[in-house]
Amino acid sequence: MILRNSLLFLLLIAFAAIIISLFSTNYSEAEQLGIVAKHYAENAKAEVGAPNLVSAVVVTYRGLDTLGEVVILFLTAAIIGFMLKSKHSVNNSDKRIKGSEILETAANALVPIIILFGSYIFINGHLSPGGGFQGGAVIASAFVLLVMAKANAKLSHKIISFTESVSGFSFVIIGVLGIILAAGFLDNTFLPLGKYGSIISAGAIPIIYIFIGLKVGSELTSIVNNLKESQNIEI
Amino acid sequence: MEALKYIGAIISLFGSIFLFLGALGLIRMPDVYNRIQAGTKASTLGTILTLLGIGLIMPSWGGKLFILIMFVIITNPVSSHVLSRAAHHIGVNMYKNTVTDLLEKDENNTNSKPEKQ
Amino acid sequence: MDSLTIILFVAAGFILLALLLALYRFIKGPHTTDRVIAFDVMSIAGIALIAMISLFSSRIIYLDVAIVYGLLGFIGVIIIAKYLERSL
Amino acid sequence: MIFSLVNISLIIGILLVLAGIWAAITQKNIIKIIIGFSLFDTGIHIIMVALGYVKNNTAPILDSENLRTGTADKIVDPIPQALVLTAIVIGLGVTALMLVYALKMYREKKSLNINSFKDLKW
Amino acid sequence: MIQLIIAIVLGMIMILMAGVAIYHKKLKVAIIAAGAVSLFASILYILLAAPDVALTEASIGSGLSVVIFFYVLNKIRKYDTEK
Amino acid sequence: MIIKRFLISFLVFLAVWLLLTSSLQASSILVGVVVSLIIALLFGIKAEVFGEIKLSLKAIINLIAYTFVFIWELIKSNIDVALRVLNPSLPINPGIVKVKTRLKSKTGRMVLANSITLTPGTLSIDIKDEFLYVHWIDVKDCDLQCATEEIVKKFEKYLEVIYG
Repeated sequence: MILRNSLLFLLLIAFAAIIISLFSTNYSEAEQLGIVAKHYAENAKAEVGAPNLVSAVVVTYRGLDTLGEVVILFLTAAIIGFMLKSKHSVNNSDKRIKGSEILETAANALVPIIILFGSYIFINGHLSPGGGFQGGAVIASAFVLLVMAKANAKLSHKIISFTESVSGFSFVIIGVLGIILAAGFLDNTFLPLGKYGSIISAGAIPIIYIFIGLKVGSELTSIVNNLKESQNIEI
Repeated sequence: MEALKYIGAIISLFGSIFLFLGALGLIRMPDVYNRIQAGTKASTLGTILTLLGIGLIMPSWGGKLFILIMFVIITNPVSSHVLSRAAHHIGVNMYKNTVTDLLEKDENNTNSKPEKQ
Repeated sequence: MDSLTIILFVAAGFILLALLLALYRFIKGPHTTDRVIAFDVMSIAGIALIAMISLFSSRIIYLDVAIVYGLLGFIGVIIIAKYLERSL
Repeated sequence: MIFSLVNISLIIGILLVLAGIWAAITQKNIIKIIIGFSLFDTGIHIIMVALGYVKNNTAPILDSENLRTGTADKIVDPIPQALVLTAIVIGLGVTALMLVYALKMYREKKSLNINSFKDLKW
Repeated sequence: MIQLIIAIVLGMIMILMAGVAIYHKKLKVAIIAAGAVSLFASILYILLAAPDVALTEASIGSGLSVVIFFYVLNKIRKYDTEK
Repeated sequence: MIIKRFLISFLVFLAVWLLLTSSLQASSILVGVVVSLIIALLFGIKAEVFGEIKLSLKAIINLIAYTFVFIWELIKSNIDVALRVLNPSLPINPGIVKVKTRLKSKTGRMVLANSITLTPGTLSIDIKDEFLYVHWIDVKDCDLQCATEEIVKKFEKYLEVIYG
């Protein structure tokens, strides 16, 4: 075992040495953009109308990737929910000590503000850093704070799955609207581009991001909720 | 205008010195409660002063910096309270010169303390 | 390289020193709670460091990351504390 | 050795990748292996973002007027950032899935040591 | 200039944290260290002018993944220390 | 009561939104109004925190005075910590003492506990009914009365007016 580990260690060290020497001698920082990036930088204003080029790439130029990613996340949440399903409902909360009152009050005040901040992130996704995924993650952490602070807080599975399915469905509908009314799937130009740099602009990007945000938020919340409510093996 | 920038830079410097002292207190203090005390207080004021100084250098950033300061003021004491409560609950050893521990005594009186970890 | 920049560089250097000292406590810390408080101080110092970086590159948009940072340091500490007192 | 931001980031990324591989190969505990995978993820993401960096340029978010003319000379490459953004979210899904599988495996054998799972070994 | 120093210090912290994450006996400490690696990676992303990625890494890599790790660890508490 | 909670939470959310966007374009404010309306309807009316502040002139004056007292105590506490840390002999004499508070409202108790954590040498560890357990870095006297006098009184007289 020790022999195997040390051989592996030597192998990894050799690998690291080769790659680091390659990088340090031959690789230097790029001085200018590549062809594709240059095209995006010069034409994104006319074609998409979003100041945040990363959002433009994520939502429209590479929109299908995003759709696939949302599908993967949905499948993950579904598999986790399926694997953690237990036949009889369990109550883990009887053995816990009473939660701190101060934390409960602070969570009371902070949860809506964090949700507001998450909405800010995904509504302003085309202007400032952020977008549906980050906003959804922030909203999910707000719900994590809620279920941690209040011992008897229960999130409704029905509301979570309803939000998830409605927003996912609307996301696809908007993509199909792009085929019908504009150039292709997830094309955002079927709505007017608006004034460059204001909040209601960039066509359908804010709407797509709102749906992605709600979908990702509800999926991550359902993952955490399933983990919380499943049966404890040993405590 | 220029003078305001220098004042802001000096305030930022003080803030970072307080952050540094908080981290030093983390090392020098003998037990976890004193470490939480030094860490929380110094890091809170240090961050606030740093952000305030940056706000003086860049006045148009005021809104976001104000939100950040309010957020730090609300969350930081709560997290240190929850952490110290957990530390006391699982019975982390206290400093050998600790004078009194009334919470321990009260909890033993009511017999509500579960087994230690 | 005027004196304003030098003062700000010194301030950033102090923040980095704070990070290193907290790292020492993280590695050494006898109990898990010591490590958690070191993690907390690191994330708070990270907020100040991000604000400094956004000042050096004069982009306001980086401050959004600092807000998320504050939020996550808070939630991380709370979940670890809840885990330690067996009430998760 | 040229010291620049990209080279330092690349070295950090490579070291993290190697640390992740090392953890995944040598550790016995399944949770540790999953931690190794997440370190591996982080390293790969750092490498990808660093390869898109352009010297002395700023983030590809055009929120001020002077960035909107001659944009191509002032910003870094947005494409690797978009790819990494999706990769991080998928990484979370993969991590959660691995953890739930680990939980299932623990329910079967009451053990997290990788050596006690020999069902498919011959 | 200062960016380079910050990057070097962050790199040192990240590598040391990765070492702690791999070799510490207590799983909870290993998980916190892995979360801290993500946390400092997001500062590195800001230095590399990628605030979108930094936001994602901060909110997902060091927020939710730590939460999920701890919820799972809560169910297998007996194996917190490695055996 | 629900109306008050709704209004206050709506105003707080709108203020947070305006500070976050830092723009005064009409469309941005409009979106902010819609978003804060939705969140206030969904979450704001359930949170008791937003309904407990009193809206009178006296309360506002006390709030301002409290802010100044709090900032002064914060600065004092930091200098205190700095002196203790830098002193080579580390002059600490810690202990957990018990203090009593008269505050009834939950928000007031939270603000009190947070203020105690940020003031010189004290850290609130637990709160049970009307007793606060405080870790004190330099214990002078273990008596309940004098500790209350020393730690709680300076904030309580303002918070009593603000939150009731």
